Amino acid sequence: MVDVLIRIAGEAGQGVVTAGNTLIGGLSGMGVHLLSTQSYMSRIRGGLNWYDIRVSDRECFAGREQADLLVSFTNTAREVLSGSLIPGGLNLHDGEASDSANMIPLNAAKLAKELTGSTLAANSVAAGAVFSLLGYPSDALCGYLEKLFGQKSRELADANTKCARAGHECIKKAGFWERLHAPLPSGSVIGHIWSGAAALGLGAATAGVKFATAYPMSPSTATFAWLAEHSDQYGILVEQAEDEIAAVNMVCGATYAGVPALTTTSGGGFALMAEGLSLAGMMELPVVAVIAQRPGPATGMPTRTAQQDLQFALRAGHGEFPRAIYAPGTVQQGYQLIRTALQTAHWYQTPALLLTDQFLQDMEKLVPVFPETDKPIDRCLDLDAGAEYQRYRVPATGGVSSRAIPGGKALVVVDSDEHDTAGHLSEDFQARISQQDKRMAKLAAMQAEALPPEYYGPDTAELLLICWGSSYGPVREAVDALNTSGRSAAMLHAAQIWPLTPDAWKLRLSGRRRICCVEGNQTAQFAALLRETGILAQAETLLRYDGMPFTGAEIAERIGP
Amino acid sequence: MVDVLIRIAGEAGQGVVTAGNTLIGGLSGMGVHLLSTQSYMSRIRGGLNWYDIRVSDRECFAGREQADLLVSFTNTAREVLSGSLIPGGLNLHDGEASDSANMIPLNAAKLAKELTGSTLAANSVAAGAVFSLLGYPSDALCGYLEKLFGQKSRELADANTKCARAGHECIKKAGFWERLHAPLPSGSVIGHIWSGAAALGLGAATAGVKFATAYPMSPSTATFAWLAEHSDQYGILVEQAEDEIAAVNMVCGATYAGVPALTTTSGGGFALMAEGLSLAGMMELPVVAVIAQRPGPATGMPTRTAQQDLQFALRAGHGEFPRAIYAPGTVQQGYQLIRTALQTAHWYQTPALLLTDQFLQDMEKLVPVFPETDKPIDRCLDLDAGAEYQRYRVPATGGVSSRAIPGGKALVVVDSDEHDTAGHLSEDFQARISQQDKRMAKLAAMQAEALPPEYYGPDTAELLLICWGSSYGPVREAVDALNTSGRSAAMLHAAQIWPLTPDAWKLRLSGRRRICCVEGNQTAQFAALLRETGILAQAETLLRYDGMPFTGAEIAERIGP
Amino acid sequence: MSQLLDLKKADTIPAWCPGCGNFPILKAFSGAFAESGLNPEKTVLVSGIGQAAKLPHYLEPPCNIFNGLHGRALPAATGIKCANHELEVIVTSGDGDMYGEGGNHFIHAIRRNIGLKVFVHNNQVYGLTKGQASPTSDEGFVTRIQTHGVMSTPFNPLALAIVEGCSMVARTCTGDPVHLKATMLEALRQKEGFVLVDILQPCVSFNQINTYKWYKERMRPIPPEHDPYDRMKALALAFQWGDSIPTGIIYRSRRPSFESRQPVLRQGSLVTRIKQKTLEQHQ
Amino acid sequence: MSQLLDLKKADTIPAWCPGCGNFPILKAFSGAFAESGLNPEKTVLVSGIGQAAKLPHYLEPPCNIFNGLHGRALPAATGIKCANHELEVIVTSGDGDMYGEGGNHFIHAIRRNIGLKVFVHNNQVYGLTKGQASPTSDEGFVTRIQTHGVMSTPFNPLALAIVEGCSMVARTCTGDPVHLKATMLEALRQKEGFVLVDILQPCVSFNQINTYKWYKERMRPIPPEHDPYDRMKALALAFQWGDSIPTGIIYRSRRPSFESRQPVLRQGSLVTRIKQKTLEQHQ
Ligand SMILES: Cc1ncc(C[n+]2csc(CCOP(=O)(O)OP(=O)(O)O)c2C)c(N)n1
Ligand SMILES: Cc1ncc(C[n+]2csc(CCOP(=O)(O)OP(=O)(O)O)c2C)c(N)n1
Ligand code: SF4
Ligand code: SF4
Ligand SMILES: [Mg+2]
Ligand SMILES: [Mg+2]
Repeated sequence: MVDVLIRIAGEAGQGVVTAGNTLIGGLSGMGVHLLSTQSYMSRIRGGLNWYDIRVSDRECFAGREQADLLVSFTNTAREVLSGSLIPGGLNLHDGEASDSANMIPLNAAKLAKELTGSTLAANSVAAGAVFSLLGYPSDALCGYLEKLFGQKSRELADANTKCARAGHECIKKAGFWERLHAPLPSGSVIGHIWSGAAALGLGAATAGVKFATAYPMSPSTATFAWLAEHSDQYGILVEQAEDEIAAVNMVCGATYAGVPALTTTSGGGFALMAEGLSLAGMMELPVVAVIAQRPGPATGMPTRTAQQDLQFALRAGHGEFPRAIYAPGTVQQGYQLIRTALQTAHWYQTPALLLTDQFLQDMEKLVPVFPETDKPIDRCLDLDAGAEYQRYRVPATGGVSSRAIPGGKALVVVDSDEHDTAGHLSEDFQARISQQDKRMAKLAAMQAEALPPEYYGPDTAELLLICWGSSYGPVREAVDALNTSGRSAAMLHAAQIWPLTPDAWKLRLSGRRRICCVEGNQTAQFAALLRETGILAQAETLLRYDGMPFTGAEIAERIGP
Repeated sequence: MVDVLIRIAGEAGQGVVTAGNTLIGGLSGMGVHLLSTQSYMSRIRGGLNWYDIRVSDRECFAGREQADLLVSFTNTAREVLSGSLIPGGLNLHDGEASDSANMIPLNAAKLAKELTGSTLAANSVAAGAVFSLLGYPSDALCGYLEKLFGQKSRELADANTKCARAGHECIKKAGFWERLHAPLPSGSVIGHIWSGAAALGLGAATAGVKFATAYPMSPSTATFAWLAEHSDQYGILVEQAEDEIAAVNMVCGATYAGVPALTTTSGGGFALMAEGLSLAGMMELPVVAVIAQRPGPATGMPTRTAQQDLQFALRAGHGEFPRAIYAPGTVQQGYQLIRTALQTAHWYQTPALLLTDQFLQDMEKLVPVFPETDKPIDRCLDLDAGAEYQRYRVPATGGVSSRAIPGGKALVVVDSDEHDTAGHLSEDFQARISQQDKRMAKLAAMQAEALPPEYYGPDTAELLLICWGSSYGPVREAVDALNTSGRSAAMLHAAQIWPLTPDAWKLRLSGRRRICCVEGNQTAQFAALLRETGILAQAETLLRYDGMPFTGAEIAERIGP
Repeated sequence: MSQLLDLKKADTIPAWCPGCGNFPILKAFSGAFAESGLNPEKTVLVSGIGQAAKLPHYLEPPCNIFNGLHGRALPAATGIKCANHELEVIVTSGDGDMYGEGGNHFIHAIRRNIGLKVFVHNNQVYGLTKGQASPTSDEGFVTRIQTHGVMSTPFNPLALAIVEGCSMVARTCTGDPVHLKATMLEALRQKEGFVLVDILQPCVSFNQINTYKWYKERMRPIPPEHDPYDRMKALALAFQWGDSIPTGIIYRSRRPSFESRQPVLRQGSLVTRIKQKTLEQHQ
Repeated sequence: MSQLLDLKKADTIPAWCPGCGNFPILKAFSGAFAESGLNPEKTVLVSGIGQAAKLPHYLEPPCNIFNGLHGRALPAATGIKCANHELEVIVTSGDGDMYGEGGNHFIHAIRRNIGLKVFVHNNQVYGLTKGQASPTSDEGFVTRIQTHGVMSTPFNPLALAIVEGCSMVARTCTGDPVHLKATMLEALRQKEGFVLVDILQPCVSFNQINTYKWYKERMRPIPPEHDPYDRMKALALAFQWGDSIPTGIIYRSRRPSFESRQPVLRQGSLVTRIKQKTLEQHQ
């Protein structure tokens, strides 16, 4: 496997992400596998942020700790991060030369200024330089820049391609051509760069979401912003709520009125939505919330990653009602599962949650075109209901009543109090029992349809690594690393957290020598759920909760011999 | 066992509870065991409410379904509830005589008016009548009325004793003297009538709570009101918050400043407190919340009872932090456990929750004087800390740092962000790990000190009924009933829900033929927790979720042969 | 499970106390609604939790109802209006519901000037939870919680709504059924934006201060020469409380509504813009 | 676990952008604090979350700090003041923190007129979350979320505070450091009740409309003849926005504070009234 990691690092506000985007955009035409991840502090200027790009001849699923190339915009970046280079790794440094052997000075801004009279295209200089280090011709990069800037202005496009070529040349001239062992371009790796956050937005938009409301909160805001930016294109009304309570209650109102809707938040904001979630359970509304996790408790580490809100998502809200919880492991799963969440919520008229996190939100990947573009979900409505309509008629089985929306012949009455079949508040004990039974009956049907865990690795692997959500990538890469080094390992990944499918799980658990739950939290929350559901009584755990994501190498190493 | 149940029933606003209080107050001097429970609708006038009093020669722990005597204030009360009389049960009806053999007409208001010129003392007429039916002389009742009204006005006292005697006489004359088989008075049963709600208030007040804030919500309001009514006596500042979010954050502020404080709410209000709870976890503040459960989801059944918020209380709040959860089973345990909750919160500087419910809040019982009156808890403060003080210094073991409060030499810095030992926000990974480890380290110590389950019944009982919180009473009575009928049953009750003490639990579980979890919810939430903690892999469940509490007879019957 | 009691017989409707000010409100509302010509099928009544919030269940003719969480009527109503702005969305709420628990939504829904008709049954007390002070309780009002009387300044919903440029702000009182109905009708006829009608409503069970008599003696219909578009004059009226309480339409603004400004709503309501695959229910 | 990176070197303090309006505020506040003679040991700085809310960590001399949840500075500060009203409790917050997420507490804390000094760094934008509109953003303000520009009426914190009888209401601006410091000092010296100082603060990263220049050109110190006890006149000033923005002390009321009215606080602060068993730490 040929696999190069390029780490672009500097202060917040220096354009680290823009530089990264330029580079990955240019690389996206090279026919190589690409994946990027981000690390940044909770500040708008200063600090130390970095943007990692993996360039590989095989599909990548996670970040790596060690870089092949550090592109440093500041001395601090160089000082803090050069220790994370692989032995012999290079440092393309924005500044003067030093005596360090691995350091390649590049004054991109100066070069850009000289060439174009402005520093605006400095990123293209840097991207060109990296292309040269990778031993790639600059054509693909220039083509990308042409496309990116060509629509806006000819001069801009020309300036950028010129700068890219100059950066490319300058490194070549300095004798660093192909100093990184890069994968060979291949015609079969094509697609677009999508972040986890954007994939959720696209999935929601194509599923037919027409109303989105949220209160900004990292790391969920990127999804909300994606929806705002595409609101005209998809006809979505995007409204910033005054707080998270408003957001979830607005979604309740919108779904009642028949519009697929969702909200996005992080753990702290979701905490404020717990009552509204319970309302959706009681009223049987298809409410969907995206929870982008970050380390808690409280404000915690706003720009870091975690998998700490599984148990909270599972129990949030008073009283008992069914819910579905999804946790995508990859960018593509994000697209798929937000759609599945919306569909499940509508089929079963009950809330569905999607757990993502900073790691997956910011992860970008070269992915093929998403398959189901433009097929909206089925709202499962009864648009012909008449005057005799009752919202909560109890069906013979399954608990799902036919759902009408206001505006037609049927009057639609929904209540947060316990209610009768017509939806009117009732203190009747019989009504209570039959409505509560009806609501909970949906869970069995949801379970029958739930996604089984994904198995990756040799069927008879001795070591089984269990994981959920965004740990997919690191665990999958750990499995590959372990098997490459002669071990016998496999991954079992939960993309659906609730309800679980015990039979499908148990099938995969028997006969293992070692089972280990890998989770981005301190209390092994998914392992607890496996115990509670009788799926797995005991397992090792491998946990991380410093705010950084796992890497495959880290897991492989910590698994030990 | 001699055991009479008197059910006083009528519309909201008719004074059902006042009548019940008068009667139980009078009976409290008789030297018999007393327990009352309440059932009421979510309305201020009309509907059908009732107040049950058990009069017994043995201590009672729960209500009963069937009444020996129905005191009906309206025809609806008579019609709906006479079916719940035991065979041969009596109906003292406020109205004209009917042809029904068991009906004793009593026009209490008319009699009161004739005797005193006003209907104000009608309840005393009724109480006198019931005393007569029980075959009790009217002296104890008159003594009680004398004490109750004597301080306010002589006339009032005289009018009431006069009416009580008249009611007593009138029933005697009509030939109903001692028609109920009542327990013999005994000198050893003495004490005061306390409700679960009031016992929590008293426990908190004597523990040294000086600040209480809440947003009204049934069935928690009675505790909050008790604190308000006794605020001058105990020097408590009682402030109604604008919402539950404000309440929990005010408690955070007050405890930071060194004052033991609490809030009271129900499930829906607690849902709004989840974020604040997480704040208390992060800041390490001794925040205490009383959660008085009622059936959910959402508004649900505001005046009914439930045990549905255990799992929610256990996971509420994003991120991971330690908490203690208590669930008293009796009025006395309420007094004790709110004190324990406050003490634990202060020892470990972390939130503690207390789960009660409508059943226990409204339950009244004749209990001996509370033992620890006036001993405040230890706030565990370091009042001598100096300028070098750091709020979150990491101790060698146990995770508890010394706690200073603002106002002294030490500056006290607390932060909802992850922070360093000084309390300042920090993005440092080392700080994150050491502070998160420090916080969670408290859980082990809390577990070592946690309350073991209470066992009741023969040591070798074949059938073990597991329960928690307010199901204590019904389950205990079921155990007695089962053992009386020749079965071999015992109860294992959790007054502390979290952390659990697995060893103590397991000790009690082995060798049983049958184990059954009895819970007031639909999903057997405590049984799930026992599975998750590895205490008990499988158990039968016996559940109720219609909004009414269990009774002992019901459980015994449902357990079957 | 043991035999469940059947409480239906006791569950009389409406669940209000005899003499409660909610009865005249219900009556006036029904009358105004009928006169307004609004179509019940195209109308949604949204409420939170409290005595006032039960009104939608009792309305004749019946409408669509969303009886949501305590304090959260406005965001739910906002969501409904966003989803389908062809619907008439009417909010009925209590003073605790709207100005206490729901205070933040009150601020921001008016800022949006979204097309909702909001009727607040302001009885200056928490009725359903048995008599605690509400944000509008007068200073000194003694309750089981406020044992030394209310100490906070009463919340002035009218002034806040005026400050924020609410489309229409009115006050009325159950003491004058004609005025009550007329004001409600005027509110229902308002074409655009947020409409606030604060209705002074006696609570016979828990508020012995602000009674029918107390309100009736103080109600002063606003003279016709008042220019409701004059913000400062409107504020001066909104501040009047005590011996004389102005009733009627206090303020109007010509601010466009939220819906009218949203580009995505120009092609029709959101709910009509969904490509529906099938109507089959999923099995 | 793999080797943790050491980010301490990169974690420079304060975490604000160069040129941010928070710097002059910090400076003015430090100056005013020193001049006020307040004792840092007896002072607690309370904040929520946002760029503004980080200020307490940077203050010299250091004070006690409670840096709580986004939007919840006021209830936390209220709890602290209730527990120990001998402490000076100062709140520093952003416009989103105080008027958005915290709006309901803003309404009700002022109603209580509890003795808090509240400084709002009003940059008319959400800074920390990268530039969404805040409740005070001007109409038309375009952001990544408000792609067609802000459509809601800007929230007017001054007017609301005046309506509710807040003890002192002021506006100042970072454009004039002398005015800024003087206003802050005046606020810190206020003896009783709730004090609101709304500080117009440029955000150089996300607000390209309301810049230093924009504010500076519009600041109009309130003339000395203004009577801050005149509510209507104060409101008229509070409504001025656009070409000229009045700065200075707009309003004052003589309402007693929350603390002064609580009977249980007459015998001293709550924290001094606790019978302490021992000081031993429980093992
Ligand atoms: C989150 C939450 N908190 C508290 C309650 C309890 N509660 C129900 S109604 C109510 C107050 C009702 O007062 P108001 O809105 O004035 O209505 P009224 O009954 O006076 O008409 C309260 C506090 C609740 N249902 N939900
Ligand atoms: C419950 C919750 N919701 C959202 C956030 C995310 N958040 C942090 S700061 C902030 C807004 C900051 O704006 P403002 O208060 O105006 O402060 P500024 O950064 O502009 O100084 C938001 C939305 C949060 N921390 N908690
Ligand atoms: S409690 Fe008051 S508001 Fe509620 S129904 Fe009774 S009188 Fe009306
Ligand atoms: S984002 Fe704005 S408010 Fe925040 S530090 Fe930067 S300039 Fe200041
Ligand atoms: Mg009210
Ligand atoms: Mg701001």
